[in-house]
Amino acid sequence: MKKTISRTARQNAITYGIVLAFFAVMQPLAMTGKLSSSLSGLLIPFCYYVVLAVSLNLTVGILGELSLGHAGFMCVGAFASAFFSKCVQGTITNSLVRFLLALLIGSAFAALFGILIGIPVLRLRGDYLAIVTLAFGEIIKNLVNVLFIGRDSEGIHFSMKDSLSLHLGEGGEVLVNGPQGISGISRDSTFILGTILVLLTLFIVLRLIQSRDGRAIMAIRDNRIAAESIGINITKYKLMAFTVSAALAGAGGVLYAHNLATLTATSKNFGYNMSIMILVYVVMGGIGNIRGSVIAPVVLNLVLDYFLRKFQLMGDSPVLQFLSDNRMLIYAIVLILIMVMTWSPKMVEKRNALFGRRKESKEG
Amino acid sequence: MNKFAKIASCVLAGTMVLSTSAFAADTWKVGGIGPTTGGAAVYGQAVANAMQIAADEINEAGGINGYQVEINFQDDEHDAEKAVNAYNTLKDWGMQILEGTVTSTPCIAVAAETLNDNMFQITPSGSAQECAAGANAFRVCFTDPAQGTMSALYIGEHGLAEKVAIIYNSSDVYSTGIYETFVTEAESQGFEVVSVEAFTEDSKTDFSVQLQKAKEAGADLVFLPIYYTEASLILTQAAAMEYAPTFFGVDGMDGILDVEGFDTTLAEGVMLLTPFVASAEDELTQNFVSKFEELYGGIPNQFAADAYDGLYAIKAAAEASDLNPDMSISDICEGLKAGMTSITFDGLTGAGCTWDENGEPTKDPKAMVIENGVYAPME
Amino acid sequence: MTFLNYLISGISLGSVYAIIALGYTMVYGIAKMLNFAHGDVIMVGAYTVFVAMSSSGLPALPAILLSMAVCTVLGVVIERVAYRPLRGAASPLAVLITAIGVSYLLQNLALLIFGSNTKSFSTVVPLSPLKLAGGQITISGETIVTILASILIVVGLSLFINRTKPGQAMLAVSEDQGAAKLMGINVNGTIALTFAIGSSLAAIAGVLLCSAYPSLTPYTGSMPGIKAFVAAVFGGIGSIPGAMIGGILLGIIEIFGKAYISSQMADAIVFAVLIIVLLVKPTGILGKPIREKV
Amino acid sequence: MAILEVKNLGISFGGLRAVNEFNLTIEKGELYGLIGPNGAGKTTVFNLLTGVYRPDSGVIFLDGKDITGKRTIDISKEGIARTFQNIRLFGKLSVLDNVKAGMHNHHTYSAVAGILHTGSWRRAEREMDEKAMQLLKVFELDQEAEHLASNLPYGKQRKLEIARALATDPKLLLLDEPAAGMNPQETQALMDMIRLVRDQFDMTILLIEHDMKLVSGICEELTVLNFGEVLAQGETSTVLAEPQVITAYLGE
Repeated sequence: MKKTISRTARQNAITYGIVLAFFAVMQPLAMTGKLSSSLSGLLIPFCYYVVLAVSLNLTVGILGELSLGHAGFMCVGAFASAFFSKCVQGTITNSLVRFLLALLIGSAFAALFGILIGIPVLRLRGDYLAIVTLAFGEIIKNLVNVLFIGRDSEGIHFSMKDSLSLHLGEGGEVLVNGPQGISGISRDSTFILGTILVLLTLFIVLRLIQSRDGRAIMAIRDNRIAAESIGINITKYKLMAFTVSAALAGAGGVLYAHNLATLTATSKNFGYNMSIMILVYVVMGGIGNIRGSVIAPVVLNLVLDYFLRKFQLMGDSPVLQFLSDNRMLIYAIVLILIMVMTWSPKMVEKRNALFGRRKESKEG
Repeated sequence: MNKFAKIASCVLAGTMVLSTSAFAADTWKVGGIGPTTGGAAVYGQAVANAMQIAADEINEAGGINGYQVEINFQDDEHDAEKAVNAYNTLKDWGMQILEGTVTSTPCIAVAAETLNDNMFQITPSGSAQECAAGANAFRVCFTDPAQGTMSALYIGEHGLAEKVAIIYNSSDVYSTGIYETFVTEAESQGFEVVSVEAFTEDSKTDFSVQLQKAKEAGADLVFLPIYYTEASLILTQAAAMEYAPTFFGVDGMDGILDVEGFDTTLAEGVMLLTPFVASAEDELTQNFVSKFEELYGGIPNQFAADAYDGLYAIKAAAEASDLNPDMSISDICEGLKAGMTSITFDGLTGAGCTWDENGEPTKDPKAMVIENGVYAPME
Repeated sequence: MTFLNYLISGISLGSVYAIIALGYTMVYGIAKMLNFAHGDVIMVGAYTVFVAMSSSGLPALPAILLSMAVCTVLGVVIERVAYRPLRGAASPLAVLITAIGVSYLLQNLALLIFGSNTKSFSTVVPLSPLKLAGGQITISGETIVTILASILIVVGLSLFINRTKPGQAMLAVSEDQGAAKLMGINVNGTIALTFAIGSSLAAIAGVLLCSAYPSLTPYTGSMPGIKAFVAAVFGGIGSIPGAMIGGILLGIIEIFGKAYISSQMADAIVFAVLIIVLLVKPTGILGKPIREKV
Repeated sequence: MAILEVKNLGISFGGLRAVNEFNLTIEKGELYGLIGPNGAGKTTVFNLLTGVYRPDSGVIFLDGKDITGKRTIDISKEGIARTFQNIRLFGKLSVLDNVKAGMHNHHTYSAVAGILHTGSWRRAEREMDEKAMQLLKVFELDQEAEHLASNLPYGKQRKLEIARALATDPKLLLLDEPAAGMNPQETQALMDMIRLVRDQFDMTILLIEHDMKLVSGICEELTVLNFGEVLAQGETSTVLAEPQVITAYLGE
């Protein structure tokens, strides 16, 4: 049994090590300006995509429930925290303090929504749960788009129609402006904070998995009926996993919101498209494989937003030009190819024959 | 998993190599950003194509101050994060001047970056107020508030209607912006807004409810501060329910006549305020439209015209301040800022256009009415 | 009168959702996979008809038949290349992600081939609108045809599945792929046939969608696809009459939500109703209750 | 005093009376058998006892306490553990973790303690590890402690399921056809093991079985069910000699 503990500890250390090594390479390069703009611009996105993928893996891989509304929690975290930051921009001037408070608020709101959604919804199973989470994500997005909040000397005004209905007085300011969202957010996210958030997420998720609660969650995943028979409270642990996952997604949203000057909710960034994108990271990295969820978002974003953009600059060849011009098309093909190569039973068989069957024992 | 990690490390190693790209400063490097994929692709592609046309023309005529212009257009999928990625890629390419982005939200995000870098930015069509907030940022198109106000003024002054209904896209920045200022201005005009209905990006196929409400409220004019794609559906559905008010659009309505397969008789009598008319007889427009048709097929829309003008405005400003591409990005920016506010520019989207220090253009929109399938100026 | 008009609008919109949902639910019911690319097959079907009619000048009927053929082939090819290799994969999510990849692929191929310009689709329905109550209520020809087509498809599919040998094979495959194989059923063939039929239905749905709402872009299929998926779940996914009922209900809810609550919040209303329905009836309106044997 | 006392238990599914007027008394330390032809309602009785189904009528007392109508997890806490006819393990968890999951309600610490690795976490995990390894040794599974449960051979999976049930520290252990799918040698070994469990853990066991040899070999008392009704009840040898029992079995 000592061996078990040391083995998982070693595996986890490798995961943390990958993150730290990446940070150790990138941060000095970025600080000294040796890193290309496009790559340094991707560093913070890497962080929030990893946080989102790892947190979704908790729901999909560890709890074993398909959620298509993960971006909804991200959206809640992003808007709650950005609204907070916008409000206190004048009063709290230390960006680190402001960011940490925003992080707490964003995660707390997302967790709250996780509980509110989770209680009724987690009774559903399989694809029905998936569709309800998707519906929830769309509701959040829609509501954020009709949310108008303004502030003037009389205090905070609120409307679900348009900014005119806020009836702001002289010198009033619209803080949340419907589809235009929140703009002028202080850009408090940094790669260091992002990396710390990634490590924190990994810490929480990996340790949770190895605890009594994690065992209960995975027991429910593997066999709900048996889990119940040994006295595991299904609802409680489903809700726990779902809420932690939501809170971490909210934290990812906070990082997202404070990385750009403007925050809006579109189907691209907070709709089902994003939820599906995060799911792609999870499945590609390996369902239940936390380290995979750290690596997959980085690789896929590099392909889509770095290499495919850069091809065009590498030479005048029409092939490179075509690849760059049609990056979404190429990306789609890459996605299908990777999926078929890594998941098809035939390919898995071939790979096992080639590399021996070590994969089997490494799982879990 | 190990294999994955190995591939990943190779990928990263490759990245480092790519990041060191030197560039020679014997050409102007103008970057463009806009959606060339996704639901808004039609606007981004129009801009990309028009920029290319303008650049080719400029180069043929000897470039800007004797230097050739190079264009690099990056996709932003109509998303703020992707737009910043695109911007950073362009910086690596050696971009000195940015013409972009095409849509408002990404534009606001990128504007924060260009302000930081003091990179000159001119957006062809980013119409939200904040798009040109920085001193380094200019725009070719009207702002949303300007369009809303002008439309209400025009309707009021010309007594076009007594009861007005509005159908707008509540999930779109552009549409909401125009709608709100329209309503504000309408209060001081001689007409009444009787019905305001919205639609969203996720439910923009059926407009029967919105039209039904406008009809019941007795609206004799329906204001459509939206793009032509949805407008064409609204016109079709209004015809089907035999509701025939005056439809009044803004610059986003331009392009409706060129929707392939659209029954243009449905658009008969539609009014719109637009600075660009593809069927205009002047040589500039004719030349641009015919080139666009030849190279890319289809009639260029408002966005294309704005983009074409944008590059020519850059040229005019650079020539006014006598800039060359050897200068630093920041110097180019300062020079262009000075140049932009000094020039008077004749383009596709208006003659005698000037820019103030806030980067806002001053030009007159043309009020058009569709008659016999073509635009006719209104008076 | 207004209420009736809204109801008819709801049914019109719903009938379009219904006809898309039928293909969705059939593929789900038998192959047990959420085919996220279904909406994009619809788009391909619509483009085929558009090109056939406007460029090649074909009349409507041959154009539709051509489009059905194209989509059938496309469906079978997608199944063979992207989905079949993942049958029996360690997780059913693998094929879901591939379906998303196929969806992106079809959208971007269409973007490359047809460009991003909106095409206005001219209707293929020669019927003139039905006017009732002295012209106060209008039912469009497209709605009538779409509803009739949906009913025909429901009846036809039900007959096919219950009365024919390949249909029975589908049923067997849907119950238990392993057992079906042992019974000598060609599982791969049966699923390919399912995709063929599902995709040809998608072609019809595409044509009717674009006839009723004549605006065609590479992304036309995506949102109606999601909505139809919601409709299929509403009705009880896997149930063929359920898809039809779910689709029409969804349309009515969407229109009523817009008309009587808020046009800004139409999406939120639709999805909120879906959640409530599923909480009350966790497998949809006509879905079979799942009973786990202990 | 009886560990389990069931009176007049009954349930119907859509008009069909699956179990009717079922009475049962099991004394502490007893090895009790529940037999009957397919569809007689044996597993339904288990499901009623463990709270999977709520009975329409009757009462269940465990160690003198009324547990009728309680939820499955509460019944587990009260002290009934079970195995399943079709093995239900946590396939992707290790053998050790399967057993530790069984101790879920006996060694507790908060989620925060689990994440921060506080003293209470350390203590509880160490105790769990020790106890679980002891249990695994009894079932000769200690060598496979790190294997994934789904990778075990069939016979060992059956054993693991029993070990997991015992880890909940029950007063009464329900075994649902433990010998299903086993050959005579394996069945013999299983019989020895069940006896061992009873003796070593001082356990009361109620088992469902088809295999007559196993039943007559180890059960002290029997209840025979047929069509949801008790056909016969009493000492094993007496019950098996009753003519209606023989008919029910031969008629199958």
